[in-house]
Amino acid sequence: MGDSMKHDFPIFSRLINGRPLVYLDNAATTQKPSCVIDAMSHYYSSSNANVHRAVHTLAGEATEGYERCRTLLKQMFNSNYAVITSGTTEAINLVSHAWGSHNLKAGDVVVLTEMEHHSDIVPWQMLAEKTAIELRYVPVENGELDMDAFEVALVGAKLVCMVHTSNVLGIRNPVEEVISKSHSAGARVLLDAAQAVPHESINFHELGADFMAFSAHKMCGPTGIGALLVSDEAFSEMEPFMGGGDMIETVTLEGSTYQTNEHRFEAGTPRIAEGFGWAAALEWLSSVDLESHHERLLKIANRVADQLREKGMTVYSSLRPGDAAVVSFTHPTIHPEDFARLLDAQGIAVRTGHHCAQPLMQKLGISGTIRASFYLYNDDQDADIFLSGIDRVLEAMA
Amino acid sequence: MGDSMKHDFPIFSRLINGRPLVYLDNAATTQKPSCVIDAMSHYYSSSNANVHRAVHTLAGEATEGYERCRTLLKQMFNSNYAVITSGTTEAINLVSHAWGSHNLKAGDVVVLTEMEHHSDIVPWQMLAEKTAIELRYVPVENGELDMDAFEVALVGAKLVCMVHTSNVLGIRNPVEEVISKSHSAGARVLLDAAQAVPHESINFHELGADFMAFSAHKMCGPTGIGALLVSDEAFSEMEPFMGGGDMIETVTLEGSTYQTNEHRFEAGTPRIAEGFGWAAALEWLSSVDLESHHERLLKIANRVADQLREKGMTVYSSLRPGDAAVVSFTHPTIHPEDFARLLDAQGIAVRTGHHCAQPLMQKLGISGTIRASFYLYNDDQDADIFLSGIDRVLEAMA
Amino acid sequence: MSWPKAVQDIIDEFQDIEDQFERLEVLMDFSEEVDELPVSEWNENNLVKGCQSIAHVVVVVNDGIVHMKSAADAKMVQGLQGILSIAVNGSTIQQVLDLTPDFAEEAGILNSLTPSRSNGFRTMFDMIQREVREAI
Amino acid sequence: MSWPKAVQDIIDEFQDIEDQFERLEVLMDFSEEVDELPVSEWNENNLVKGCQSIAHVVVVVNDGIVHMKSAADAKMVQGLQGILSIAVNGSTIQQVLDLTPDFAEEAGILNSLTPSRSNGFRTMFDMIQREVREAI
Ligand SMILES: Cc1ncc(COP(=O)(O)O)c(C=O)c1O
Ligand SMILES: Cc1ncc(COP(=O)(O)O)c(C=O)c1O
Repeated sequence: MGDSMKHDFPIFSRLINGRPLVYLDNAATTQKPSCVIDAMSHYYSSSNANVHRAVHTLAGEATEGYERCRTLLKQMFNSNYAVITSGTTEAINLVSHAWGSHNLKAGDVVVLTEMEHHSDIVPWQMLAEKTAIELRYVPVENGELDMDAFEVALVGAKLVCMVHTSNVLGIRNPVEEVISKSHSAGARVLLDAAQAVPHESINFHELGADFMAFSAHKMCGPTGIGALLVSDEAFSEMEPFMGGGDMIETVTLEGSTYQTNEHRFEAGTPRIAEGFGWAAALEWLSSVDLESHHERLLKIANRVADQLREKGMTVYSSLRPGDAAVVSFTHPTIHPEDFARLLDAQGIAVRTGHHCAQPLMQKLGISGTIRASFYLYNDDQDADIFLSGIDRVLEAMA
Repeated sequence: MGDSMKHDFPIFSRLINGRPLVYLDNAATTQKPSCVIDAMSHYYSSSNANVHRAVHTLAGEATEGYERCRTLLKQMFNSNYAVITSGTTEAINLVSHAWGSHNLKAGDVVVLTEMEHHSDIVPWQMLAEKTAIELRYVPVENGELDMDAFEVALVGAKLVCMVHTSNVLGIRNPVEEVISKSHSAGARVLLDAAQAVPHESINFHELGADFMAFSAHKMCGPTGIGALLVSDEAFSEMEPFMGGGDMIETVTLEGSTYQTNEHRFEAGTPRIAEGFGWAAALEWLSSVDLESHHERLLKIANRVADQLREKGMTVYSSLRPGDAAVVSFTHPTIHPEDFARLLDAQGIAVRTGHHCAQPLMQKLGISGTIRASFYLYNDDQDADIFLSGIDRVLEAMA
Repeated sequence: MSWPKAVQDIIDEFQDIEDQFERLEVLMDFSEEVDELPVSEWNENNLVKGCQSIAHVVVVVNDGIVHMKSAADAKMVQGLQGILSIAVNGSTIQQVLDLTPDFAEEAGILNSLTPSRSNGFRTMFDMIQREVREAI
Repeated sequence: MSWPKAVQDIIDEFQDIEDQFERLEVLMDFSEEVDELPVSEWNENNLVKGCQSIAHVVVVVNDGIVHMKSAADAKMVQGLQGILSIAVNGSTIQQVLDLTPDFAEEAGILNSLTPSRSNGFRTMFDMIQREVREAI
């Protein structure tokens, strides 16, 4: 299954240190199918122009292709609003400025968790410095959110920001419960769905979150583009963030008025080629049965985790149904970077470090992990190569 | 000269309404040579990975290629700092947040001009709303900055923001004089160089500006990426803008510390493929004699402007030495959009409208212009086709 | 869908044109069909909203027969108004309500326009139907 | 540039290796050459800054002869320290000052490391030369 899919991804014809690439760094970024690469080349080779207010043919094609990306996002995720950003990080910063600055005041509470990615911590710390909001972190116990503590933290909160699926542990948080409790408590909910969207189909409107941020590059799309989905109510509470071309209605020396749709939050020439590429990725993903791949990959990840434990590793991922196929582990004595480098020498790409989640690392009492993360094109053979790669490392270091 | 160069740009094999493309919308965005398109495809096909903290081969290659773009920027423009942004607009917003918010207080004066692009107006209007700074606009008289008025406006100013070369008129402002007078008056200077950098070689350090913003897509590079060059002194006065991955040093629940180099201002996964593409564009541009092309294009633009005047058009560009080859004009009775659409029917791409400079339009007393802007690959034949295209429009509308 | 003859004639006329420039010329020729709304009657109510050009449309129903007056600053928008005039002038209320803006699509007129203008066409069409409906 | 024999031997040893895994194994083997700096002597002064691993380096000059002690939490960094130990231990001050870190480049060691580690190598090299210079 995975193997035939690899033919769609030109990078898998690449040799790394003489070996076929086994790419297990998918939580950092995914590989791109030919259709995505070609969509961008084709745009640059035949329709390149600046968008909007288009009076010539190329500009019309560019506008249509770019806006098609937005239309696909709205359709696939069932959202009335899809603001296009440069990625998850900018999307969360957009919320903190466009919504947070205008709806939160000194003393207001924002609930975060200990397993947030830095991109969902630092913007709130910055806002807290400016406006003296209070940040409360829901603790992680045994690799899971402490939901009792969440309910305590929720009291009086205006906003809950939570990673839907952890990039370190692969754990999927009980977002449905979080959203309904938060809404009952009168708090809006922002989901960091950077790792979720690649792995499960999400109906944003049904799920009921107010904001959902994700990046194209983690779902077979290009770098430099991502989105923020926004509920109708939350959208009406947002004020412009960055100013410039394309987001205005009128500009005079005395002041300006702004667009009322998503363009209000998209200043400057947009990510046009990236929009073409992402549209192609979204269509490609629609043709894939995410759910069955997800089950397959989770099975592989569980097998890998079991074997790693047998080989003496500590595995931090619990890999329960719904979790993403992310295996984070450490070896009692081998330095993660040595480990990863010896895997790389065998053509196997994994990541090491804090994975932009230092607070979680502090909670786990470690400085970092080795992380093997699986995606659609990975298969059992990749897992086998990875496991024998591990054996070779263990032998070499014995 | 221009014609042979067109072979490097695949889009010129495209037919528009059955005619070879004559692309004169370069001030909006330029076309891309094959080497740029290929650099990005090649990245996605063989080195795609997330950057920084790289422990595997692909991540190493991705990091090196992306950072090479920064190195090239620093070398080509002679700057110690090159912050990578999504474009000119984000670069200017970065200054308004990272420098403006921390160095300007109520009553402080920022000098702008009536010929600024919206991207260099709206961020300052937004900051003025938040912190009650005073904005002063230097008037435009006869298509030129009123330098006497500039000196008056400068009194007590903390920051001067000016378009280096106008996207509507092509006029190059006397930036050297502006910088030296501003510095004498104790004001920092931000140059919007979106239109300047494509047309002339700039030595940022020698020029002496504090900030300089520009976009890759206007200089044969990809969409979604741009830069802010910063002087050493100004850099030391900037505080982080957006928060997230890659810009931090340490994150704890209590607070975070930030990187000290440009990464401090680059939150989240950067524009990796775009960095590869822009690096290729910068190298390609280095192989071109900008100055002699510039003279050639200005000559063409002057010939076009003269002919347009003869044909009854009002031309707003003065096209003096140093100006960019941008010809903005109107016809006494034909609606600009009708005009442009009839040119498009002949394969000729121009832009109409306010060109994101509504205050300048108000000053000129018009709602918009038709703009033909020339770039490296344009040649005399393009001008001839454009001029006979104009004749055909005039006949049809007679 | 089968169209009223006047509309079908317009479709036929455009469908034969290969060259885009000619198509735009023919479109502009239709501006002659406009019964011009004098500037003195332009107001916020009859302004076509969201159109980048200035355009005004007024519909009068007399004895159940529809008649439209209009004006625009751009010749191509006047052409669109001329086409609409042919399509609705002299028709009954029901005939106008039975129309859809798809005929312009079928004729290939909208493709040759900018998005803001093809939106403008739809907006004018909707204005006409709304006013006719109100006249019932 | 011609290198001292001990350094040339290292270059030769690495240059023959085709396989990246083997190269890393050989690098780690050099960790045995390290004269270990006991944890009790680790301090801010002898910490290698900017290295993502924990690494410490101390240089002692006795009768004009250089000797280095070091420690690191990662085996490959220990290997780099072992190589540096071979390059400097028993050398004169002048011999150490004449060295450049390019020999590691020439051996192809740095290419096989992550950027932060090859930076770490250069940092350690610079620390050694600085301390030796101070000992003059
Ligand atoms: C003078 C000037 N400033 C700023 C901009 C904005 O650049 P971007 O849209 O790439 O952010 C442009 C281009 O549209 C421009 O011409
Ligand atoms: C859970 C999570 N949140 C946020 C991010 C940040 O995404 P980006 O770097 O694309 O902005 C990532 C990826 O690094 C992530 O895994």
